Amino acid sequence: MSVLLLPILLPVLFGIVLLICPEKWFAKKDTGRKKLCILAATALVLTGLLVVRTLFLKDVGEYYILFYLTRKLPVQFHLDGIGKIFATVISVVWLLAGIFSFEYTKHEHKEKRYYGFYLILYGVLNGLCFAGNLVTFYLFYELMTLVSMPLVLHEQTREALIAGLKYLFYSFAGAYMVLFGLFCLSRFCLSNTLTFGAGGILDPTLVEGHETLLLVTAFLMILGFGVKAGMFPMHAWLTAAHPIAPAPASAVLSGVIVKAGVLGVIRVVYYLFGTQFLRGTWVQYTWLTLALLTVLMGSMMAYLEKGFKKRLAYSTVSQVSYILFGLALMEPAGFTGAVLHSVFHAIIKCALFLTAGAVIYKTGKKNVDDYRGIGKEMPITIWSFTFISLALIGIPPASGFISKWYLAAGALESGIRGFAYAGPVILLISALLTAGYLLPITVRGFLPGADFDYTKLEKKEPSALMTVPLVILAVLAVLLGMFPNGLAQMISRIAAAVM
Amino acid sequence: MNFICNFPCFSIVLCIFGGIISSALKGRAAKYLNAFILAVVAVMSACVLGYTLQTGESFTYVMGRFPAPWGNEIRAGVLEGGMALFFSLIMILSLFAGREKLNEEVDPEKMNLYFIMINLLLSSLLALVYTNDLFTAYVFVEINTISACGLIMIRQTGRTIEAATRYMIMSLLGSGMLLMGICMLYDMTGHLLMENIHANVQILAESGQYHIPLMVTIGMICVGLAIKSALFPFHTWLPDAYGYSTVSSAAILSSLVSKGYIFLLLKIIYRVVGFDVIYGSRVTDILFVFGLAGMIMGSLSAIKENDIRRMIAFSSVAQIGYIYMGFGLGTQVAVVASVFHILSHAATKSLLFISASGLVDASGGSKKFIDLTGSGYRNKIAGVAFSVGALSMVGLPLFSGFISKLLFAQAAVRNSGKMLPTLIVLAISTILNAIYFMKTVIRIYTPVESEYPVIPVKRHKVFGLAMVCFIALNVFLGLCSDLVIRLIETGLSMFA
Amino acid sequence: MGANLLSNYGEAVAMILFGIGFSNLLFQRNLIKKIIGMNIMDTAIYLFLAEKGYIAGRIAPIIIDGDQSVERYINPIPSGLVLTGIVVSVSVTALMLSLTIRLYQRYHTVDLDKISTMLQKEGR
Amino acid sequence: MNPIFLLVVILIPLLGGVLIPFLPFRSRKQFEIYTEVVVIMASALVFLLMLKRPSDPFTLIYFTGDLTISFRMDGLSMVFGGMIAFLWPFATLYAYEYMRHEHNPVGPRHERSFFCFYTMTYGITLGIALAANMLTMYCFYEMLTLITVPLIMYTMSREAILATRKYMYYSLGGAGFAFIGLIFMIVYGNINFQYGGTLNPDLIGNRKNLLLLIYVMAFFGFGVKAAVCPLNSWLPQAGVAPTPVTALLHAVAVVKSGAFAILRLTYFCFGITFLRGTWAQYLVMTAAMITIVYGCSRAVKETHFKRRLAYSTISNLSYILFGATIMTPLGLTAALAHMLFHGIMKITSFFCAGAVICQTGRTYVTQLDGLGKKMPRVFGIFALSSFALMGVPGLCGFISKWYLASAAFESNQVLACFGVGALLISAILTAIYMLTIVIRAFFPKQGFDESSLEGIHDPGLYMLIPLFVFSAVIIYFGIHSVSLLDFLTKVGNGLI
Repeated sequence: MSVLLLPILLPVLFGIVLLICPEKWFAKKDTGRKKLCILAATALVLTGLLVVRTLFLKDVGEYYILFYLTRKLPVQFHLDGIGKIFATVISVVWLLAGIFSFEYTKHEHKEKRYYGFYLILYGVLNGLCFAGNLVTFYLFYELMTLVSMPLVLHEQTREALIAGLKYLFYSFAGAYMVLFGLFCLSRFCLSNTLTFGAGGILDPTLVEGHETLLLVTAFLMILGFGVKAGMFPMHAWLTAAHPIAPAPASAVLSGVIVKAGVLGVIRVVYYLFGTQFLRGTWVQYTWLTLALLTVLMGSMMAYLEKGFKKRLAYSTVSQVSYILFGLALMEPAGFTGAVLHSVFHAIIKCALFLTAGAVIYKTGKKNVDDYRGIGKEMPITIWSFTFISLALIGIPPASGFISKWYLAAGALESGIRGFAYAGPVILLISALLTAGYLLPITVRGFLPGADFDYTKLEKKEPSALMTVPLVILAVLAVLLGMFPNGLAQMISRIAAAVM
Repeated sequence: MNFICNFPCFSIVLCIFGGIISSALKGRAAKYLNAFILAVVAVMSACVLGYTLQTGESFTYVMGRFPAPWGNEIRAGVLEGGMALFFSLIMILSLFAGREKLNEEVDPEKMNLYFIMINLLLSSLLALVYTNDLFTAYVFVEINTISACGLIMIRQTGRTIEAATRYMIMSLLGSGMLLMGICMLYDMTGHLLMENIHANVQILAESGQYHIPLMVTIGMICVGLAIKSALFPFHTWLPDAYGYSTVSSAAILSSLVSKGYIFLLLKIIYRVVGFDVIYGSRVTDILFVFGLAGMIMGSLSAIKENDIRRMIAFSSVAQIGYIYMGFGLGTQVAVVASVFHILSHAATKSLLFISASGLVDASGGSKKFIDLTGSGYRNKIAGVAFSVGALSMVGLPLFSGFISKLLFAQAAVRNSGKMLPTLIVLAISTILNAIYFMKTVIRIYTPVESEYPVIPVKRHKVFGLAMVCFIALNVFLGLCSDLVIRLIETGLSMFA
Repeated sequence: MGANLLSNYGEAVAMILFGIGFSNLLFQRNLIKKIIGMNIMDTAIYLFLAEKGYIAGRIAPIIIDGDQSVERYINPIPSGLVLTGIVVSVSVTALMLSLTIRLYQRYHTVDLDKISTMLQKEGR
Repeated sequence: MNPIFLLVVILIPLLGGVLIPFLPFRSRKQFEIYTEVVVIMASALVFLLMLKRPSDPFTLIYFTGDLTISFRMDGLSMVFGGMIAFLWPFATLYAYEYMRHEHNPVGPRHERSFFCFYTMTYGITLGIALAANMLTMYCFYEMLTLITVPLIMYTMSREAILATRKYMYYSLGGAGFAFIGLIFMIVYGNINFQYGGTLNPDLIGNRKNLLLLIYVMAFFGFGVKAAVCPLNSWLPQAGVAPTPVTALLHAVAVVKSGAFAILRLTYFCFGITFLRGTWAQYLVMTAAMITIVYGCSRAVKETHFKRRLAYSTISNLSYILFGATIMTPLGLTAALAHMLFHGIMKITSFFCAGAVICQTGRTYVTQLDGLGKKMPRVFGIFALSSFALMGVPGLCGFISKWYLASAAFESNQVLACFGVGALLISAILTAIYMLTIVIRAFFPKQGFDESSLEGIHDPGLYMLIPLFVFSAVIIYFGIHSVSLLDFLTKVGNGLI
């Protein structure tokens, strides 16, 4: 029990402490900040260790029931492969982004609040990974929305507030679609505690005669979680909310929070409804269509977008829909690809945003066109950026390649008329677009062109607190691509279990 | 022949002589004489009530030595006794409450005239209640009219005289029709005593001859009495008559005079024409429709009214509509409801008029709403009394109004044909009542910023006492309705 | 029907008179005319009663040389009613007239509607 | 316990309240202590009664026939009465501090009279809760309307008076239609509440549609107090009343008694077996759903703090009605659950609004920027209550939503599933209109000057204690509602 509860409660506790303890503790010019950072860092590291510890436990069969909401609704936790994977990725990203932000938030206001919510959010996300049934998942999902909101509107400028509200209302709209499913499913499941069970827990006898209702429900739930995952048509909040947040925050938002949506979809499709109920229904086709649409649209928008962070946000939209596409295929390979991609994308996108953060932090330039010769100014940053972009585009041997390979394979295996071929093609196109909107930055960064005067360049390399996380992430992005087997096998085992 | 059997006759005669004597007396003396007479009458009626209750059957009293079918008879049952008692009580209370006010409004040397009128009015009411002879009824109807006219015009202002004139004209129309009807009945049956007419009418109804004349007669009588008791389309005289006469007059007129006619109509329905015959004819549907119309129109014009007394007057148009609606429903239950409403309305309406006058005095004699603002604080007892009356009118539980509403509605539901219209109109008129009465209540309890020039309310004790009695009566009718209703039922059973 | 009418022409006339009087009392705006209408109405009723009470070929119900046989006299009750009615109507007429006089003294007209409008102007 | 206590528990606050203006209090303290003691005594007695329930009813008055004023304590009464009894002492405590700041037009005694009526309302509401038959409930229902009138127009401002009038007309009018229902129950069944309905099948015959029509009438009649569309415009307007009134009466006592009456009407008079699957059910259910969405959308548009909450009350009340109109035992359970939980949540948020008003005098949402820093406790609790209203799991709002939805799905009616949709739409709207406030309070726009908020701080203990207690309750029932819900399920199945 404690194994699962500690990683949830510990950061939440730290965060609350941070929030309620009076300002003046950290008022002093630099020692105050130091105290704050140290506190946050310890929390992050401790929790990280706790999470990593769960990796070495074998999947626990039984469910830890915390308490009962109603007689039928326990709040319960359990540990399974998916949970482990996501938890680990989250911890890594969180730790690194945290370290990055120690430097970054120097010129931010209300740091105490920032770190407080940052930590609480971390705990909530762990809860999301370890949730044992839909209700628990939903509980943490709502909490996540509420807690991440302060990070979005941290700047408290007008557009920040608006973006925050937009984020909030989109997410709640999605959440309530999920809630509808929650209400509805509780009637049609084997054990109406809505406990996740690999391969679905629908009770065929009860389902008899209510297929339409259930399909509608399934669609609503997918759409609902799709909101967080920025799936078309509910993606508008993402491109508004992610760029506006402080860079580290947007890094975790874009890298991890969206994955919460993905996790939700996985839980719903593979652990509640079960693929055999959904496969071949209009739900699957609509879902595939939406996913592909989003992939294409996202990357195109990113290609057209000039603002750096905004471009990254659009790329998130498209990339996450790769994952959704993979999940929608309902094929082992597709599943594997999807999960792999969500891992890689988490790392990659986090790194990209951190880069953006670093650049903005140092130069203050937000627009891509101003990045000529920036590579000369901050070489380490831009080099890591380059590697990461390669990974995202999917140039072998970097990580993106692996996941996309699986995805394409899955699409071909699935043999769904139309999508089997349309899928890979679209993936390819969007990969090219990805290259189109990422590489120019590097190219212009290092090769500003003949008419560029190198005289007014000066070293702007940020401090180790910023570069180290970047480099680590870059290395990870590449290494995971070179040695993906362990992870891939683990995931395919899960895939076999759920299908 | 028990001695009590003489009481009805005694009370009538007593009142008449009281009237005659007080013509020779000074104002105060007349007042005391009148009070005494009222008290005696009340006691007598109480005795009659008790006696009939005890024996369990009604008795007839032959005037002179001529037996039926020639003689003139008086008949008393539970209902008659009860009515007589109730009327005299209301009259005592109204006069008691309005006494001081009277001294202001009526000049002293005319005071005794006022009490002549009162006595005659009472006598005629008693006669209407007790008599068993149609033509006597007619005569006393006229006496009633005349004395009521006197009560209206006692203040001698232009308004009152005009009102009196209008009143006279309308009621003369009514009594003309009534007289015609009586004569035709006499023509068809050859009798004037109620039982005999009843018997013959039954025969006629069974044999089916003289059908049309019979219907015409019934119609004439009903409409005539309806006019005299201000049923909706014939109510034009009412607001002025009630609105401008002295407070006691208004209270008495609104609560008693019209009720006397209604009671006569009741007797005619039951004891002359016969329940089945009258409801066999569709005449009562006219009453029903007019009643419903009255319930709505009366309230509407009350809402438009800007003068508290006239507003209350209009509301009694609506209430009379209720009563006729009950008659029109044409079931035993409905009639019981109507009779009960006669009582409750009498109690409530006089309460309202008198308390309103109290409020008006506390507001410098102006009857406009705008001036009444906050008068509830200046004359507390009147404010409370008015609120009670208003709530009872709106039909709030624990007050008499609620019970009659309840009875009406139950009766309506039992009569499937007229159910929905009745219920809808009941609900609507409840809302309308609420609108204008509650508006007034809020108004009188709204504090005024500019401190009002409060007139010292001198007649507080008497007034307050009367008010308390009225409230008590109202609540009694509201709570112990079961008793009252059983009385009414037994009385009606004695009728048939 | 026609025969009926002829045989009961008295009642017919009474009814017509009643109608006339009634409508006068109702529709005349002049108070005096109203009063006249009222009297016509009452008279019609007396006529009706008398007609009812009269039996052809008999004498008024006043006992002459001790002959008390019913066949000789007409029905006395309607006559009694008529007398009573006359009394009532006289008193009512008197009252109405007095009211009219008072109104005339105040407003110098006997038109009821005019009087009402004046009162409206007075606003009391 | 002896049934007489059922009467006693109603009389304690009634008499205690009536005495307040007459007792000679030397200091405000004494007066506060006195009132609090009265209220707490009553509440304690209620809880005692709930523990040791008198099995047989207590009859106070016999009206005509079998109509009685009588009290009984069954499951439903326990739920409603228990809620009232729990909330009232805290609300009174809160009112002490609030009323100090409230503008008082008349004088110190005016405040006394406020508490007098406030306490009496408690008794009346208990009367509604403990009523054993429809007549009793109707009586207390009407009284509730009147007794709350002085509370609403406490400030005596023009708009207050207008609001009061509107409230009164709406309620009395609604009662007029409910009255029709009452009559029909008298005639076609009996009025004593009994789970499963008391209609007499052989009386119904071919009148089924008529009775359904009457049910709809009565539903909307009572629905006026429960603010069902389209009869709800009085509720936001009545927000001019002092916050203790708006919070306790217009979020809990009054409006809930409307909902309570509808529950009684549906489950205990007409009976779900008679109503289920008829057009009447679909009609009322649709009305409830429309109201749910309507209220929320109006709340989003509204910028006046209390009025916004009032609109949200409107929609939440219709959650209860929706549960009621599902017409299954589970539906009743859900309705009761939401009745309790919404009571707590809404009174909490209203109290927060009141605290803001009396600390800062700000009444519009747009004026709340940055107050979260100055009044952290109040706004923290407000945030909590808004999360609860949105239905975040782990807070009590979620539980009742869950039950409503599962009841809807159990009932196998398509319309009910759409109802769930309506619930969720209103949930998102709730998120919008509540969280905008929270965000404003905690995250003011950049460059917002704190200096304008100098000297603003959290209110005193009188206000904070209730807030803390309520928020504790919200959380407690959010995470541990099993035992309570078991009880409610028993009630819903008519086992208690």
